[in-house]
Amino acid sequence: MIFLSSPHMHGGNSIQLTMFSVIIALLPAAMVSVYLYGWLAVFLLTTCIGISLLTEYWMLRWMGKPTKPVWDGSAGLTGLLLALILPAAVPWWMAIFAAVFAIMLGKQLYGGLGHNPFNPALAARVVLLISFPLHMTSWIVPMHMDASLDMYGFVTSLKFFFLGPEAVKQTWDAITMASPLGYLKTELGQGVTVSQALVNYNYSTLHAFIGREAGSLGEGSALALLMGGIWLMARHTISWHIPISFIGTVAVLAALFNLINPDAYAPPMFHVLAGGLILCAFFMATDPVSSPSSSIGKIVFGVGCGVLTWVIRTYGNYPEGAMFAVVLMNMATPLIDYYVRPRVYGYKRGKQHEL
Amino acid sequence: MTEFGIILLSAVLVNNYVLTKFLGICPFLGVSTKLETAIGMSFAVMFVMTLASTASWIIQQLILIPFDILYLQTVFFILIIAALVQFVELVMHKTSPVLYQGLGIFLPLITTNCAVLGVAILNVQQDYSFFASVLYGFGAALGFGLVLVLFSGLRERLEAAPIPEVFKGSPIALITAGMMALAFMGFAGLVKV
Amino acid sequence: MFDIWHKIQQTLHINTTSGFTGGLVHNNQYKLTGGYPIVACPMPELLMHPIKQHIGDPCEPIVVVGERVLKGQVIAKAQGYLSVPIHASTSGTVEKIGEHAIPHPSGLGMTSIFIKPDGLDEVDESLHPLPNYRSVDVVELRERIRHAGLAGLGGAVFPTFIKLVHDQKHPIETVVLNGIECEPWLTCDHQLMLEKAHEIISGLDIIMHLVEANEGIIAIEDNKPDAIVVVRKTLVDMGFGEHIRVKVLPTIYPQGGEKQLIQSVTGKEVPAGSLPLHIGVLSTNVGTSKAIYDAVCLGEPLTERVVTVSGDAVSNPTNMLVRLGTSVQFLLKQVGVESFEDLKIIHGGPMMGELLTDVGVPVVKASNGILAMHRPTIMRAHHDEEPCIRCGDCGEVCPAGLMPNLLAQHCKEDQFERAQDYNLFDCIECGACSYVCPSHIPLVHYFRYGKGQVSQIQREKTFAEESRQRSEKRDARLAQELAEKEEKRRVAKEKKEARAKALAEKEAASQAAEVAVDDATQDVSVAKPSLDNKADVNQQDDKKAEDKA
Amino acid sequence: MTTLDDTPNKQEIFADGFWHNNAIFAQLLGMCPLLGVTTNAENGFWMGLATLLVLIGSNLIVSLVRGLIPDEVRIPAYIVIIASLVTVVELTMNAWMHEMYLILGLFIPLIVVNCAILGRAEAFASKNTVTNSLVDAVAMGLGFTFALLLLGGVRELLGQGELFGFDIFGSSYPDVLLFILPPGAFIALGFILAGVNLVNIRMKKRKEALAVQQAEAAS
Amino acid sequence: MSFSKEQQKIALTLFVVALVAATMLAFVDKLTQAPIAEAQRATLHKNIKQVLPAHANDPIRDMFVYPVSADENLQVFLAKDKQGDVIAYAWEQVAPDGYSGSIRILMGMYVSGEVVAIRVTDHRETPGLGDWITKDMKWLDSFVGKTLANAQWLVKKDGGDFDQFTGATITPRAVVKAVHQGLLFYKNSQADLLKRAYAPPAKQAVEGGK
Amino acid sequence: MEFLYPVFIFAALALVIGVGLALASRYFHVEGDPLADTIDALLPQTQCGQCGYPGCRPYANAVAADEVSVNHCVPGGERTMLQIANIMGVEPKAIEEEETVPVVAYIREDECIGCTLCIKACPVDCIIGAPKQYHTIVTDHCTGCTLCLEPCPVDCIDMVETPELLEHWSWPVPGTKRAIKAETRKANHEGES
Ligand SMILES: Cc1cc2nc3c(=O)[nH]c(=O)nc-3n(C[C@H](O)[C@H](O)[C@H](O)COP(=O)(O)O)c2cc1C
Ligand SMILES: Cc1cc2nc3c(=O)[nH]c(=O)nc-3n(C[C@H](O)[C@H](O)[C@H](O)COP(=O)(O)O)c2cc1C
Ligand SMILES: Cc1cc2nc3c(=O)[nH]c(=O)nc-3n(C[C@H](O)[C@H](O)[C@H](O)COP(=O)(O)O)c2cc1C
Ligand SMILES: Cc1cc2nc3c(=O)[nH]c(=O)nc-3n(C[C@H](O)[C@H](O)[C@H](O)CO)c2cc1C
Ligand code: SF4
Ligand code: SF4
Ligand code: SF4
Ligand code: SF4
Ligand code: FES
Repeated sequence: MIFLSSPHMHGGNSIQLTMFSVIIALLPAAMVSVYLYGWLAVFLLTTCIGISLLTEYWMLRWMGKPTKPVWDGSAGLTGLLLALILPAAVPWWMAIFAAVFAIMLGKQLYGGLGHNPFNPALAARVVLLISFPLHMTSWIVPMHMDASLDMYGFVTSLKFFFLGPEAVKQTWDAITMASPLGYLKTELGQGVTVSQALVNYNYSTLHAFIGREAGSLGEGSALALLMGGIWLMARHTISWHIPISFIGTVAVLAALFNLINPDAYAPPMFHVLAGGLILCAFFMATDPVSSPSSSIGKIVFGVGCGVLTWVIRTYGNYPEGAMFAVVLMNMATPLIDYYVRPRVYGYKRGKQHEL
Repeated sequence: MTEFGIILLSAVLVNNYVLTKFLGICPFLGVSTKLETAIGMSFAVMFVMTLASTASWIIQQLILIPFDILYLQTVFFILIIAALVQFVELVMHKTSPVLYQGLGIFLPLITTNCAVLGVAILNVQQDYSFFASVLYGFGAALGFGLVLVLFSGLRERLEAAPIPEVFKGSPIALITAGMMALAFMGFAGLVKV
Repeated sequence: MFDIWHKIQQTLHINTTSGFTGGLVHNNQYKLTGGYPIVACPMPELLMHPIKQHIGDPCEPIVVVGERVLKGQVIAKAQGYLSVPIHASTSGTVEKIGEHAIPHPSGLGMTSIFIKPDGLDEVDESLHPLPNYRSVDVVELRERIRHAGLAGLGGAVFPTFIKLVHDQKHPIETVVLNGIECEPWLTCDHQLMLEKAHEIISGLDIIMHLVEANEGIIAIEDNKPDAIVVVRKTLVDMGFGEHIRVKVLPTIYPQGGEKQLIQSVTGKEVPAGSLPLHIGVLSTNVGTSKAIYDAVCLGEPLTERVVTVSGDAVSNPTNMLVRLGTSVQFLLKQVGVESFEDLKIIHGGPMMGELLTDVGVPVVKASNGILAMHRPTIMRAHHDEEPCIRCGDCGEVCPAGLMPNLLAQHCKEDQFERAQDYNLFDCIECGACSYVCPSHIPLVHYFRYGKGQVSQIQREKTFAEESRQRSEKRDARLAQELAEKEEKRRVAKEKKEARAKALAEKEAASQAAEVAVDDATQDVSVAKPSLDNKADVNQQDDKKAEDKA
Repeated sequence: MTTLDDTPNKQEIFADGFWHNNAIFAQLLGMCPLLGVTTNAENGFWMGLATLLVLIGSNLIVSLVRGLIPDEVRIPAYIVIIASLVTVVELTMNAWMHEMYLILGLFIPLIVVNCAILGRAEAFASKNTVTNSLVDAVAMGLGFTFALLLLGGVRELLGQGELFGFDIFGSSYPDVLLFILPPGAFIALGFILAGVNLVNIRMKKRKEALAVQQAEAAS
Repeated sequence: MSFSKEQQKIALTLFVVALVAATMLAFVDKLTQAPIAEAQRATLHKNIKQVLPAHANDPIRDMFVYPVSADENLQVFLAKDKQGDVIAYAWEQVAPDGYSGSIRILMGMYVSGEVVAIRVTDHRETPGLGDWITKDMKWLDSFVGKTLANAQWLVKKDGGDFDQFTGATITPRAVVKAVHQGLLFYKNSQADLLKRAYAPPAKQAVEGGK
Repeated sequence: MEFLYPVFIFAALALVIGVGLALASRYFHVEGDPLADTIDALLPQTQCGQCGYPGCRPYANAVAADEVSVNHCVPGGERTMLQIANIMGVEPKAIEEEETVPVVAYIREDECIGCTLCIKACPVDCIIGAPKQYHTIVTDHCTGCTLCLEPCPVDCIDMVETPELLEHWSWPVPGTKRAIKAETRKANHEGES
């Protein structure tokens, strides 16, 4: 018999429950990705999830730990999220590389669930972006945009996934296109105004909202993501602090600068809907392990992510700033936890001074 | 004014000494196991690096160039830095024990720190004005301090993690530093040169 | 999501009158015994009275083995200020005074007084009823409450009389009666309010009279609508409509925590390091209030209390009026629990109570519930600890505004200074954090461990400091002794010489001269030792070192 | 670890400097050039060589003048000695190996502050005989060069599929830029250090096993 | 102020060490001055040779400085044949609008206004995307022999003659634009350049030294 | 030899620096070592001498002077060792001896002959008694140093485990087995009686 302290009741929440809720919340987005990229999306999703689980299993075996945590859902979730933030164009070996990197370096070498300082999926994506910039900055044309592109059937997709564009008699340039954010960045560099560039791109806010623009697998549909995200908030799996402060900060900054110079700074709606902001804000920045744990810390984290996202998108080399912003803020998480604490009952805000 | 802003931004984030220029890695790895020490070290480095870039500018402009003895650059700089550090340490020890407690113990470490000599050499290579070079030294040190403090926060967290035996200690610290460098690549392009 | 402003207030921990920050909502289905009348527990074979049943100093037994005692007779008298006496809960003979297990997590025993009831239940009449309490002196009233052995029945068992003082510096404006009973399963206060509303309110009036407060609030959670109705009605019946009222609070655990309750009721926080009385509030449990009434108006000291006997292993749970000292085993037998295999018994509520290791322990003043639970039910809560995923749920429910996950981590790593920096000692151990943790981390256990270690370290430090002083004093004393010895030898020698000299100076020398010489040498000796002392200490140290080497 | 009291034999000093006390693997010193120049094995080799030369020179001179230099100016004096040696190497490389000089760039003058060199001067040469110091310098320098070569080789191999400029993995190998860029340097070194840990743990285990065997045999 | 012997020793030690060290360096410096200068020249020559046709002179010695504007000078290197006639120029052209900053391009130009070759000397483009401009020889060779007239100076995407790279258009666009500008500059100052090229070397040397 | 002139500039600078440092080392010289005080404050003050020094203060002095490693105080245990290692900035080392359960001395009074030898031995003066009378130990003050055992001519002093007090009980770390504790306690009880 061991010493057992109160409480002797438990609310019933568990890691597994949490993880599987998030997976369920991501299903709409995954379905939209299949709608946009057909079998290609299916291959990518299965590869990432499968390899993640396998890597988790092997790492646990190698370290001589029990292998039960493979089924707690966190590795599967990492794989799923990883697939959702990759462009549909990545070949099989890159997907495997990313999944192995995410689970091995991103998670298990740090001691497994709960100890990784960086978001594993995002870390893997950043590595891919740095290592293979070509594949990671060009996006496959979604199914509905170009009916002439025969890319999404089972066989062609399989060939493309394993053998590359030559195998399906396509050139890279013909099947890929720029994402709205990338396009806007290029055009702004050419001296084109924001509104003109958006017209040239044929950008539509509605399409971005329901998910018909090119981009990473899962970031297409704001609608699907919001559905999942709001459900998670309602279930209390994630709290509102990070998503709201993150998206809010980006929107406010964008609105402010758009007001000052509408030709050079994109409007807030564009910033929010185009690209992976919503995915990042609801599902990646909220990764409990790599974000601060107090509510107020979460707000600081969200605001930091927002500012960095906007700055990198606007001034930096990477039109997809949200991802870097989250990884950068991951670094600051321990410090936020240390310096930004909730006010303790009976104390004045700030330090240990009594009320 | 924007010029100075750009110098600072570039030195702190975009061309961070530790993560992109590989300078000052030894103290970065050595003094980052505890947050408090890291903060102390950061301040000490800030102090010395600003001093070093100031001194190197003066020597370069007043001695090395007029006498055309650029081949003595390294010896000149390092001697001045070593002497300055030691002098500061002595004075601090005597006059302000509190400050010495905080910063003094790091000072000898700093003499043999690439970042300090690096800032002196890179600084004069860039042909900055006096004020800009002081700012550059300060910015580089600020960048060093920033990543050092962030890194120590992360390492404190790693302390408690069940990391596999062979990766415990420096291997995982280096991998973490690699991840930080990855993240810092996100700042690329903020300052166009 | 929808009440954003409220959520923001909660996040930023802004003071609000609409309640305390954090907290969680329990499933109400556990309140099984609400509405069943209180039944009296029969007389057991043996009653055991541990000599300390309150916060503070233990009592001293004043009876001897074999002595006959009456119900309500003091059997152990208070020692020191922070202490209240203990009374026999029935008449009988003292059988034994010795160690016995008590409801305490350590499983350690305590000196207890065993009384064998004689079945007569003869009452000690020394404390006569005093229905007209306004007529007596306040000081006497307080002394009476102390004498009746009253300690808070809400769980903390703090000697009640200490709270009931009118302090000029901190006048009490509001007296809050704690009828929250936020623990699941427990309903003793609930039932008490239904049945003894009149006594409770009278007790409140006594308290208000004692501390000269003019506002009384009875706080009840909205999951006890019947109690709210009854108490309101009784208030009207008794004509207390003006300055005593019922305040209905939302059902959030731990609404019943003193500080949380005060914040919910008054909107004020008790500053860290202060007591409620510093902000002019006094709070006490409804049971305590009833006991005050009993002690003052009926002249009955605290010998019995209402205990919820329940749990999922109990087929017919009830609230029982139990004599203090009755064993838990006996109590559970009354509700049909005979075998304790595969059962776990909780003393108190499931959120803050303790698991018992021994069912022989007696019911004490602090026992508000005895829960017999199936083993699996309990062990589900004590699921294997998984790694913290830092979800922050624990911090969100913490009523004290702490960051339990980091706190526990630091305690786990024995970094107690860090833990204190994260306000370890502001944790009220309510258990809300452990309750919600998806990783089943025994957070409260870590805090208790941390707190224990900190006080142990503190104790060791004090002890070390004392030891050092003692050791230094000893060294000084030895040095002094050595010096004195030396001095004495020298003086003796000088004396001898002087004497010899004096002898040589013919016998004509008078005695007075000798005395003068003596005086002079003594003067010298006063000035010298300090120097010698030092040298001696050094020498001694050196010698010690050599010895060691 | 070698200490002052027991006169260490040359072999021990060498093993110590090359492996047990290796500047990179054990002391984590001299990291900047290690990470900065090792985009391929060749750069690593030359950098290592330059460091080796300076190390030999500084250990030699410092052990020669040991005892002559008062404590207060010990560090400035050593540093001046090291710095002038470095400048000699720098000027020489500039004159006769200009291309490598351009590639190694800033990191040549920074040899001065390579913590490993001053560290050796302080910790070893200033307390040991000339020959021992020389052995130590060679061992240390070789150990450092080895580390540079290793990291450079790993990065070149994984990054470009080449080694010393020769294609190893074939032309279909995609360049993994990660390993050529700064982050990869850290990560690759992390893995190398993990490997070193592994080797050390194995070695220790073997030694223990041996000791147990011997003990058993003896009994 | 009096010094104890100890302190005299402190100061003197440092003095002696510095004196010896600096003297040694002075000698080494003297020894290496000439080889270093030669090595630097050789390196520069190697670069320039890549963008110049076969020549009989030393393009670096024959370099002259051409003022483009009030505060901007251009170093122009010359290639001459055996007769001493100028056959080509080389200078550095800067493309300010690369993806992450300026790109420096060394371009060689026949007297006729035809590109000899171009090389990228410095850039900050993304590795793996924009940095093909240093590695893709086929692409670099596509500039050889181009004149203002015989090519459309745009990337193919914009309707011109030059390839872009997959996934990277901005970088080649910037390079093409810069080379085009170089050609335009040459067209405008052709005569001037020629005049300077044939000016007496003594005078140029003075100018070049500045 | 003209090229040697700049050499003198450098040497002159070195001389100036040398003089400066020499002066500084004289004027900013500091005495004393607050380190020993800090360490002393951490030691348990048992004065048992197990560290090989005559008491805690001498050990603190020795540690502060780097003469002895940090792991010799057995009563202080691991916690003290870690704290000292932290202050000294050295790697923690394992305590050489097993940590023992806390004990106090106990005199079997009927056997005590009242020789007062133990009184002289006790470093904290916690034994009371007059010559030729029973001596008693003030348990609350006994540090358990065992120094009184040896001088006793009739071996009437025992070391007994400090009794576990309810007031001093504290929660063990989660996962601690209860049964074992109860058993040992029982065993102790039996040993005592
Ligand atoms: C050492 C101590 C001294 C106290 N002194 C007073 C007091 O003077 N007046 C008072 O009203 N309450 C006093 N209290 C009582 C507390 O405010 C509180 O009512 C009691 O600890 C029970 O509350 P709880 O069960 O929420 O812990 C004291 C408590 C402690 C522990
Ligand atoms: C988390 C927590 C929950 C509590 N819940 C209750 C409760 O529901 N009812 C109650 O009377 N006391 C409760 N208490 C005890 C009160 O804090 C406080 O001790 C009591 O109201 C003081 O009254 P008393 O001195 O009459 O016991 C709780 C304490 C804590 C720490
Ligand atoms: C991280 C990143 C780095 C890039 N680097 C370059 C670059 O160095 N050169 C370049 O021309 N385009 C670069 N681009 C691509 C441009 O953003 C733009 O998409 C591209 O030039 C358009 O070319 P396309 O029409 O061939 O796709 C980069 C994009 C990203 C996201
Ligand atoms: C709300 C939520 C969000 C998550 N987001 C991520 C994520 O962005 N990337 C990831 O690798 N894992 C994510 N996870 C899974 C899990 O936290 C992750 O595997 C741990 O970081 C591994 O230690 C998430 C889990 C939850 C509950
Ligand atoms: S609730 Fe549990 S898992 Fe979540 S942060 Fe708190 S301790 Fe960690
Ligand atoms: S037990 Fe302590 S830390 Fe946990 S919720 Fe309650 S007050 Fe907060
Ligand atoms: S071993 Fe520890 S307790 Fe004993 S004398 Fe030495 S320092 Fe003091
Ligand atoms: S009584 Fe004995 S064991 Fe206790 S402190 Fe004194 S000498 Fe030490
Ligand atoms: S080599 Fe040590 S800091 Fe650079």
